[in-house]
Amino acid sequence: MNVSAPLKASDFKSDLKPVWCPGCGDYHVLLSLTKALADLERKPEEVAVISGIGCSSRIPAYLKCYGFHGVHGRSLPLGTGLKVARPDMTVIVAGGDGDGFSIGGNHFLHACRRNIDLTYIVMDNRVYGMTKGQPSPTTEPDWDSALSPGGTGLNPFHPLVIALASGANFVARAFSGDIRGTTKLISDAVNHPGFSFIQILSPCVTFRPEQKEWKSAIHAPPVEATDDPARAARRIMTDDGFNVGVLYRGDRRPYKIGDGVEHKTVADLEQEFQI
Amino acid sequence: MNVSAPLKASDFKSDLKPVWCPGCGDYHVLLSLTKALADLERKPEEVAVISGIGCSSRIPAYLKCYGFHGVHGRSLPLGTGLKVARPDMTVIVAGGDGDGFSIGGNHFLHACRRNIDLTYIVMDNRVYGMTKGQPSPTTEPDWDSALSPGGTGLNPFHPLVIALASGANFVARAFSGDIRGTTKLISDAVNHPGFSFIQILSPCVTFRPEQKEWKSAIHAPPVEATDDPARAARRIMTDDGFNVGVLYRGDRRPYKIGDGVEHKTVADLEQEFQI
Amino acid sequence: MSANPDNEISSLSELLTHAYAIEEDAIDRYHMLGDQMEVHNNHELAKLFRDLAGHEEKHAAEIKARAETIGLMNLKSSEYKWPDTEGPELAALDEAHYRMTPWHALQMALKAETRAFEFFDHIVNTVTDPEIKKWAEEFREEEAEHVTLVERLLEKNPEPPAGWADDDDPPNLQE
Amino acid sequence: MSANPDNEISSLSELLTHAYAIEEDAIDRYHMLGDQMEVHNNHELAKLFRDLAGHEEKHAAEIKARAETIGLMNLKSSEYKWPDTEGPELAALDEAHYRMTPWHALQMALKAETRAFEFFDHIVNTVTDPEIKKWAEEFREEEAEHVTLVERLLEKNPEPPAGWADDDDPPNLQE
Repeated sequence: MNVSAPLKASDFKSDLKPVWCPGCGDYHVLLSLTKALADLERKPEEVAVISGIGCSSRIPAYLKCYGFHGVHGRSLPLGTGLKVARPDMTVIVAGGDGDGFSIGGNHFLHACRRNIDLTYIVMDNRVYGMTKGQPSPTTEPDWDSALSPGGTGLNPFHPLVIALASGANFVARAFSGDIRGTTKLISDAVNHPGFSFIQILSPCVTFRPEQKEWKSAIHAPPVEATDDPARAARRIMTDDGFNVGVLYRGDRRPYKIGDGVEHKTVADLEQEFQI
Repeated sequence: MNVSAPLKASDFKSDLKPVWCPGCGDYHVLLSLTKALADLERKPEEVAVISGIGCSSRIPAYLKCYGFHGVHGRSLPLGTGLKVARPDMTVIVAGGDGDGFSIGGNHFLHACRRNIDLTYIVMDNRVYGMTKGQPSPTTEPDWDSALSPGGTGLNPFHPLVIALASGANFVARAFSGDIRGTTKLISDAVNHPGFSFIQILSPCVTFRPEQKEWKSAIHAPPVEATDDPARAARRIMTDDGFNVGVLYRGDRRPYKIGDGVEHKTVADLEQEFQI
Repeated sequence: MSANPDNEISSLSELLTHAYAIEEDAIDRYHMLGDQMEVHNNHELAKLFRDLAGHEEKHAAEIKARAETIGLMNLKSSEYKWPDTEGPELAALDEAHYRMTPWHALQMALKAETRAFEFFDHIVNTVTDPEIKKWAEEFREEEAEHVTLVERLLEKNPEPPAGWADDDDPPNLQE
Repeated sequence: MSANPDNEISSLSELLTHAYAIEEDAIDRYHMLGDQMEVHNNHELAKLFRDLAGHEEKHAAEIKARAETIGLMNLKSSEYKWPDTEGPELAALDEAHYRMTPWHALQMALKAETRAFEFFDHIVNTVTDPEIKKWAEEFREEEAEHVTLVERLLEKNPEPPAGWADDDDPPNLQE
């Protein structure tokens, strides 16, 4: 018997019962994430999952590892700070499209630009679920609901291309229901140096029940992942939004923690104050 | 004699003396903007120039038209609100790379996404000039200065591609010293429907004197502007950063002011409250 | 997204590892569904999912006992040789609903057990090693028994009439 | 970026419109530079730029008087037929410096007047209409006089020694 040695996915699940709606794609993401952590052979004390506010941002509570359920839109600064302070830890930042692309949009841009070695997972259901169905930055312009009669008329934007244009070093799209694929993408993202971004299409069965159909729309990308961000951007801007896999794997210089920090003696410091 | 009828560029200049450093690229932008307004045959009372904080954001004070010198990074929400309230006005939002891409980054994303009919001009000198030379989101990673010894090590990002990925409908790069070209680009941007974004390379002679060399680096784009955002994004991500002209001219649906607003009678409203 | 249909199971240990993983995943999922039903005050369903999980736990213990001498392998998710994108016996979480009835839960279980049966059936029909084939036949037989069990339960829990999901205060009400 | 060297001036009104625009732009720029020097307490230079502007203002008035019967055209920026990217008589604003000396200002003026001379010279040498040619010759002569005037001023304002821009408390000090 050698089953005792490595941790299993279930070892990363806390005893808290999720309050997500039954059928929610986020349950799949929770499973994929625990499987990825087991595959990565991390110990719970080596991992921190940081989130903001929203349904998907509850995920740290359901995991057995370090976690921080932060304030709205500010998960990336928290994750960045933690990674800089504790570069030995595996830092995963997770949340939804409202949290990450709306109030958190600027942190998203600049976290990509800084290219710190962490993984950002956005569970994108194109709606604010927790607050009862407001349109988000990825909502279709004609999505009609009581809170957006006739649709907002606003174009959704391309988070994956924004990530590329801002400097992310690994860009992938996943579908929550594809647990095996998502597990692999999370593992690959964590292993890739620098800032990794995964947009996980994760249906909201309550406010967007039509998203159950995503299951039959997804497909593998027609080509291998590129290391050319310009090509990746062009491909993503012309794809159908449902190709699932690694779309860009770059070699952009990650932020080297400790860069620019000189370790000085008291004598060095005194010299700086000489006139 | 028929010189009296149309307004001249100088009619759009206020009597305030700019406090910019002599040699600053922003003087050129001021000239180009006044020339464009004359070319567009606007009257001062039909135009509003809205800014944030920074050297370049002082520009409304130097113009004779409506102006608002707002708070840091918030020029686009101001401009958006004004345009929605007064769609008859020509709204030009102006500022620098620090104001627009750093603290204002999220407004930039979402203003592009909303695609309201206004023109956003960023005078990009890759430095915070007013506060004495901090690196900005477009500063080169190895720019060495007393405030960033050895450089920040952070990658600059691609504002033009971020604009494209977010939904801007007109994207151009200009060089401040090319007054004729910049004047034409501003006119074209104002005339194009939806959100127009012009990144004007505008040297900071005080903190980045090496930018005087931009004058000899700029050149026309090798090809005509495209109406395909994916192609435009790929081109911009692979160009040398110095091709000056219109890079994308789209036909994305601009936000239709009044969309979703139903003009209801009191009886209609009463009906909504019936149980 | 990736399927490895030609990736043949090549040892008894690997077969047992797959059989055990099927049970473990099923246990995790049934408990996840049980948790969901408890949170949403659907206690009848919660009990049903706990019972299904208990059933799989017994089965898992049997496999572990059988593996005593042969040993189980430590596989990463991507190293399993599932014919489809998922482990075959997984209840489809996306079909869960807070007002689901026993009939729905049993339909999910039936689908999962049938897929598990088909997984071992595929091995029986394709594997060359006679011993692996023999053990796969045993697992297939057990899964067939599970299918029968669930079918019997379904006789006692018929499909609910339309409107089973009706809710006077639905969670998706936007006000 | 666009240059229209082959775009020939085709009427007296168009020639006068260009001549007038050259003066107007020069006036705006010299006043802009004068403002800059006042703001930066370089009063000697401020006066010099105001004098240069005054000179151009006189010249502009003369052109306007000449245009009394012929009339000036209302051209958009892009409709002018400049040989280069800019109007020819524009002082190069990017060469300004808060500690610049009269020599620097006169160098800027010299360059601008020379470019204006070259603009009319080009028309004299390429235009076919004899009357436009004659008027262009007159403007060329005036610009030649301006060049001579600036050169004479330069004799009285020699190049400053190196270190003219030195500042004990420079604006670019980062602390």
